[in-house]
Amino acid sequence: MTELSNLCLLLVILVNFFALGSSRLTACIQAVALQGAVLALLPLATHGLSSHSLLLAGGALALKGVFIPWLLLRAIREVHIRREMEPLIGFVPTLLLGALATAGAFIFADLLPLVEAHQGGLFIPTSLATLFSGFLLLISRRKAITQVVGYLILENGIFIFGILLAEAMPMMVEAGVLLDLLVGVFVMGIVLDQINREFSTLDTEQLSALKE
Amino acid sequence: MEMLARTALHLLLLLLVAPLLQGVIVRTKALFAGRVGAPLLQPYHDLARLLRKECVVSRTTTWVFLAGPAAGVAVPILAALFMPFGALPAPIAFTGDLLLFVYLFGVARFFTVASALDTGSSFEGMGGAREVTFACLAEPIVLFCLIVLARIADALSLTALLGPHLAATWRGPAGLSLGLVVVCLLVVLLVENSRIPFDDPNTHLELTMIHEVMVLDHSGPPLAMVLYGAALKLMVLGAPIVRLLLPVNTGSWAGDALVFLGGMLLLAMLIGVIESIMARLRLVRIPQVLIGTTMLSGFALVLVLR
Amino acid sequence: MIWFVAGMLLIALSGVPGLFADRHGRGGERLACLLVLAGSAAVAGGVIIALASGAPALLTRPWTVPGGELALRLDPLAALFILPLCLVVGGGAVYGLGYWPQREHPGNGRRFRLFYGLLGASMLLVLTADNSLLFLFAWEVMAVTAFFLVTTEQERAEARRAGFIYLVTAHAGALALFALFALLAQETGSLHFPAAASLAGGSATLLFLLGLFGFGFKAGLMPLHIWLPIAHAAAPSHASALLSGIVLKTGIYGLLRLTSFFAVIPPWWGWTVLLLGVISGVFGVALALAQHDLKRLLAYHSVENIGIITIGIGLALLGRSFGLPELTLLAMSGALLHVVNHGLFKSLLFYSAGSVVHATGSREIDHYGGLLRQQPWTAVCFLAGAVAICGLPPFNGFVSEWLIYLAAFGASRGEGLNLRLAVLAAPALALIGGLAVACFVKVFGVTFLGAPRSAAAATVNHDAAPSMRGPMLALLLACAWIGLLPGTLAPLLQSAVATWVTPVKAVNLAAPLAPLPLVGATGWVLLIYLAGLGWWLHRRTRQAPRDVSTWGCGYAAPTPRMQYTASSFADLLVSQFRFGLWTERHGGKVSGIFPTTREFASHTPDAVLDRVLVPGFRSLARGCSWLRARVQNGRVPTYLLYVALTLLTLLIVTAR
Amino acid sequence: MLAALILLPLLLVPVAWLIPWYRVRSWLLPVAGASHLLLVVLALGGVPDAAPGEWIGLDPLSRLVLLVASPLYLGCALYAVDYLEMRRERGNRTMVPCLLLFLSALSMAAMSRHLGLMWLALETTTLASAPLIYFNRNRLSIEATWKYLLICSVGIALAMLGLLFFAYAALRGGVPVSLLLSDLLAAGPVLSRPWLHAGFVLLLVGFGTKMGLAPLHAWKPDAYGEAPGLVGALLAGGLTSLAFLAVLRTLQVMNAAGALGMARPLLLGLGLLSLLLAALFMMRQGDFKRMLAYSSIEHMGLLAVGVGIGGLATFGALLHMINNSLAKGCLFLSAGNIHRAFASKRLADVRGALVALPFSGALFLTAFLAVTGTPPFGIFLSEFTILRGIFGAGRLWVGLAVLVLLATVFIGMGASVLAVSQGEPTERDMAFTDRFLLVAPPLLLLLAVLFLGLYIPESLRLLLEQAQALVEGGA
Repeated sequence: MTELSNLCLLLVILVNFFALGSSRLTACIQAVALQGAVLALLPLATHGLSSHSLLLAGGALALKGVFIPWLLLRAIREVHIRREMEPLIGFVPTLLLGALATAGAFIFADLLPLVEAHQGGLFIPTSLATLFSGFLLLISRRKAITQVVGYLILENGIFIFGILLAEAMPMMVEAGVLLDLLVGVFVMGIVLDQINREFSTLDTEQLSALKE
Repeated sequence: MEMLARTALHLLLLLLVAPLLQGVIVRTKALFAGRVGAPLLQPYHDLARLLRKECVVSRTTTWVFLAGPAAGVAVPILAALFMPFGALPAPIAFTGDLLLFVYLFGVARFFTVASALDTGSSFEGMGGAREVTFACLAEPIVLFCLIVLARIADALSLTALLGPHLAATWRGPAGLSLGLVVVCLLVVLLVENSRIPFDDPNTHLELTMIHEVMVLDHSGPPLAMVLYGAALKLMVLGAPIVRLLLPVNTGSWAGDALVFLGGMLLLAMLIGVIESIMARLRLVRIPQVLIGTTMLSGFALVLVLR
Repeated sequence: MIWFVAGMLLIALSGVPGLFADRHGRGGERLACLLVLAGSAAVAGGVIIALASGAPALLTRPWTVPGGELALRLDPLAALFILPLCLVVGGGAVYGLGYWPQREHPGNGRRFRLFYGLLGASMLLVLTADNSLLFLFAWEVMAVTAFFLVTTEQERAEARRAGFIYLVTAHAGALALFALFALLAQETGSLHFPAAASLAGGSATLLFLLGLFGFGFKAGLMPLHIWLPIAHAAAPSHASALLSGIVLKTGIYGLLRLTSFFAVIPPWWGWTVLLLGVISGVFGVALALAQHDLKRLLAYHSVENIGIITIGIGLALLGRSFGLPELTLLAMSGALLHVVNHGLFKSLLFYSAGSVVHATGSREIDHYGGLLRQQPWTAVCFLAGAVAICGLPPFNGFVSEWLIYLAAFGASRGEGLNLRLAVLAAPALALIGGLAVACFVKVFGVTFLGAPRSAAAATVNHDAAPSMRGPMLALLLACAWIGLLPGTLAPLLQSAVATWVTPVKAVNLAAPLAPLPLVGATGWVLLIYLAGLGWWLHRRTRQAPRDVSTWGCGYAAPTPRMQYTASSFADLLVSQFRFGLWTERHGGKVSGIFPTTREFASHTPDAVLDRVLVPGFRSLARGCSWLRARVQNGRVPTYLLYVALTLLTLLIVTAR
Repeated sequence: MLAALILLPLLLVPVAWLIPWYRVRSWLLPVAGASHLLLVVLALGGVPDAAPGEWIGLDPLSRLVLLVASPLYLGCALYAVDYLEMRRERGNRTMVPCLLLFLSALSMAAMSRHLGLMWLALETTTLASAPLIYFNRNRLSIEATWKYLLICSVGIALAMLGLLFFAYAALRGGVPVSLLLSDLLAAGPVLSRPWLHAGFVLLLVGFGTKMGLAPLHAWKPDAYGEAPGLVGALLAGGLTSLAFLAVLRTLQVMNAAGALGMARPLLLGLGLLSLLLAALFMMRQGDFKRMLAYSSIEHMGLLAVGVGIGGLATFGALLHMINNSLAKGCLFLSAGNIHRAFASKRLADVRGALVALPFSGALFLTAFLAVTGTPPFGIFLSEFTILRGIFGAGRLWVGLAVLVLLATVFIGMGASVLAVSQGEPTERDMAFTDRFLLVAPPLLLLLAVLFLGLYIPESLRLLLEQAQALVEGGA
């Protein structure tokens, strides 16, 4: 089964790069939706068809693949923003940094000893790489929407790691992940709405009045 | 009984001889100027007349105005009790009396300047300012000299400081610093008694005066006390110099008294000579001279400390 | 001890009932004054009982805070600080009735009295605490209450600035003491004060330096004196008296307590203290000479006197490190006596200065003149205080300086040049004394003598109120008592020094202090002389014509404005110290044959505070604002970058 | 009874939502707070320490936190009544339910013996407090909310990953995976080090963000500056204590694994950094509520330093947590009053609070003195104890550095506070005056700090010692 999961994971990493590189918001969001869908495959790929992993997959698909992307798309449709104008760091540098981060993730992952079952899996490096990519997106973009996307990717990274422990800690972790994701992004959605109402834009540049 | 006799003699010497010194100084200067000059006893006549005269008091003044002359006379008389006259020991001597001696003159200065300020005259204020300034700078010199003497005598009372050991000291290694001390004390004497080159007692331009300008408003008996106080001060402050220069102990007290008197007269003449041959310093120079003298006394101290 | 504690509580609570009294009534302040008086009396009684018993009085109760213990210790050393405190605190309360009456200050009178009482009590606690925590506790309470006294008139910007700077310096010093006592606790294993001469080696040097910093701030040792002039100037006069007379001394007390703990004293401690003392003394008085704000001037004289005290302490420390008990004894008793004396005559001066300020409504000396006619009582009290602070006989200042002089001379007899050189303290003292005379002649003359220089001074119509006069006279008597009967204090001094360092028990103070009665006697004689001569002169000049004006040296129309002012009087002397004072002069250049009107102003800001610290802190603050604007730039991405960087750094640190 | 602590406020949430009467809804808060405090007092006495395997239970640490948080909450709740009365235009239909939810989550976070559960509760507190920060409904408040939400969510996500790392450490160690505290502590020695260390770092960063340690503090000045005074008080007094508790929990695990030696330097470093940053940033701070935020950062730094040193310093830090929460409560509430009265929080516009608002101004000034460690207030004791711990541990330079920074903090903070409180008052909103319920709660909190400065009950001392033993016992 490892091959399948590794395939998915590679896909995930590719999606990270796409998100880092693309300037079109819609594309970004769709990419994240794709990533969510892929993640939904993972539990099945690793733990086979158990009720528990099915539920996990379903939850992931519903939330990461469908609901939240829909929420975000709706948001950008309201404020008519298509693309991420002048990011804080250019796209190419971002990509380079992303590559560095991924490499770093792989190196770091080698320092961490694994249990036999997970030997040869790409779970740890991928989750870390995804985490870092999310961070990178958060740091390098101006638009609030993009930052939410970054947050989503970051969460995906954690979710990937959670899958490893899924059967070791039944229900606990994933409940945490899903709930956190749900509430977090849901509330952010609300706030985005408010921001939109106040500023009629989702550019966080507007959101830098509070400074020294 | 014997104690009382000594004290009486001490005070009599002081009270009677002091004005004479002024006479001697004036006479010496007159001789240098090729004049006959006033009789030696002229100061006594002046005092007597002033005491008889009426006086005028400015309306701005208060009782402080009179406190100045009073302190000016009271302090030297009191201070004299700690100061040996030549080989004659002081009536009162105890460890640390030298500080009392120094600070008593501080009291005198305080009240003299206060009474000058009491008149509210800008000139007298100016005089007071100069007086305290130069006194401040002279104070450390005195202390340095006293420390040198105390270190040599290994005692802390004036009588012991100026004891019979001085004759030997002149010949000893400490002789050099003793010489420096004499010079410094002489400078202090001239400053404290406002003589040339630091001040001119009988100039006529108020702007150049120091001590005289402070007593402009005093007249009659108060003025008499001021003059008398000045004379007493000269004698009391001159005594140590005489003792340092003539450290001889004839056995009898009469002999000692005569030696001392002779010394005082010589000192008076010396002052007269200095006043005749030297020009008056510019006011701004005076602090520099005093600081230089302080260095000198400090050097003397270093010589004996090592 | 019970009396002491009771009195302390009375003083502490003296201001509380007044809070519920009427804003304009007199009941509150009267009651507060009564309580303070009763408290001071009880405290003094308790101290005297404790002294009579011979052994130090102890009181120990558990206190459940970590390391805490309610341990009080009342020994002669503390007593020597407490007795003047009682006098000044009690006197100040009475003085306040006339100087700061509730009906004239409905806004802040009650607050003032509340903190006044608290300050007095906290100082008593500081002086008797036997446990580091309790000491720090009382110390900080003292600092804060004093702050509220300084900012009594917090609507005035000057008072606010003074209060802020005082609070900051007090807190900085206190933090140094935190470190000091924490380290001390580490040395001894408990927060209880160690016994005298029980500490050896360890971090002694660090402890000493911390103590010098922390206590030096409170004592106003140059260059840590920055808070002192402005605070004294801003506070109401009886608060200034308390600050300058007593609060500063707690710093000295702390230094003494600390040094008493150590078994061995390296010579460089003594030298450091001595040097600081000389610097404070000379520059304190020089700065004072350059001032023309009456209370600021007096404040700088506090720096000077702290310097004199510190010189004594330095000599005593040297005596200890070189094993000369007699030197130690003389120097330390001189220092301690000067602590008492300064407490007395400085309060006297502040009280009389307060009476002048109260009458003229100005602190500018150059606005005064001829006040002696309207304020004879104040003038006499000020004169006595001035003579005392100049260290002139027949008042108390001379006695303590005399002891320190003797100690300095004694140092010259010691073997080894590094001790003998200490004799140079004597000329320094002489210089300080001379400058002090100059300064106080200036103040007394310009304030009380001559002709009024301003309308305010000309229209003064009242002397100090009886309630202000009483405390002034009491202090005057105390000064005269110590000056004329100094021998009476010898035993107390001896035992106080013995509590500081044990070996001097062997030497007895009698031999070195034997001349004290003679000194007193000389004072008597001097007084009699002056009285006699003065009386005679008075009789001779009674019928002298008094309607003439001062001889103007031929100038036809002299005006009061032509009199020498404080500034011009001091100018010649101040110019000698220009290297250290940097007096600022504006205008004053006249040119041409018929010069037009010219303005001239000169003032001497504080060398340390206004020249170094304020600009330094201003630029530091500017730098901080710049940095803050960069770091806290309002962009979420940047903030998240910080998070990411932290994460990476920590991961790398741990992975390594 | 413990369940009641969580459920009672939770049940009141819908009630508060549904009932139509404004004032009654406001009064729900004190009711909840009072009953909560009552239950806490009963629980402290009655309920024994939690047995292994329980998900909800008490131990000395949680007792301490409850002891702090509950009175603080009651104070804020009382304050809220009059505050909401004055801000009727804002309405309280979101405020009150959120505050109730906050209380419930707070109790859960304090009592949960399961790291996952605790994490969940902390997340809930974040979400519940977001609308509170947004109370004023203007651009600035929405911006503050956004920053708070985003940064804290990232932090909490990292904490989640850290928990997973801990779990994996257990998996790797070959023991049944569980995030139950008791299990983790039992499994301590066998936990796999690399995972443990990495997990600790993640948790430290995560909870540190919530705690507001520099440089993870960035959301603090904005959130505290824009939130109403009582929310600021709850965040600075309650939420930070919870975050600190979370850090202590992870320390417990590290201690059980014998890895304190690795954990402490990190805490010490972050703590000193926070002190430094607070000290520098308080200099000439033109906005007194943001200044309070920096002061909170400073005190979090002190806590971290104390724990980072260990021993007596940890004891001091735990005591400091109590004092700090209470003092901060008073400070924020009185600052809120001044802010309302002058309708500004810029130093340029606010002068003479002592005259304008005699009570609030005096409280503000006194609370400043208290929070900067002036006797007779408790913070003096705790700071001095921490310092004794530092010097006792032979960390001379750390101690001196802390002292210098504290002095700098005092200068910066003092300048602002004195400028606000002293002088002739500037023109202000006369409608606002000291009301009883706006002044009494901060006063009570201040009195509590004063009490802790004069007397520490034997039971409290024991509790603190047990808590300290819990964090680093046997290590």
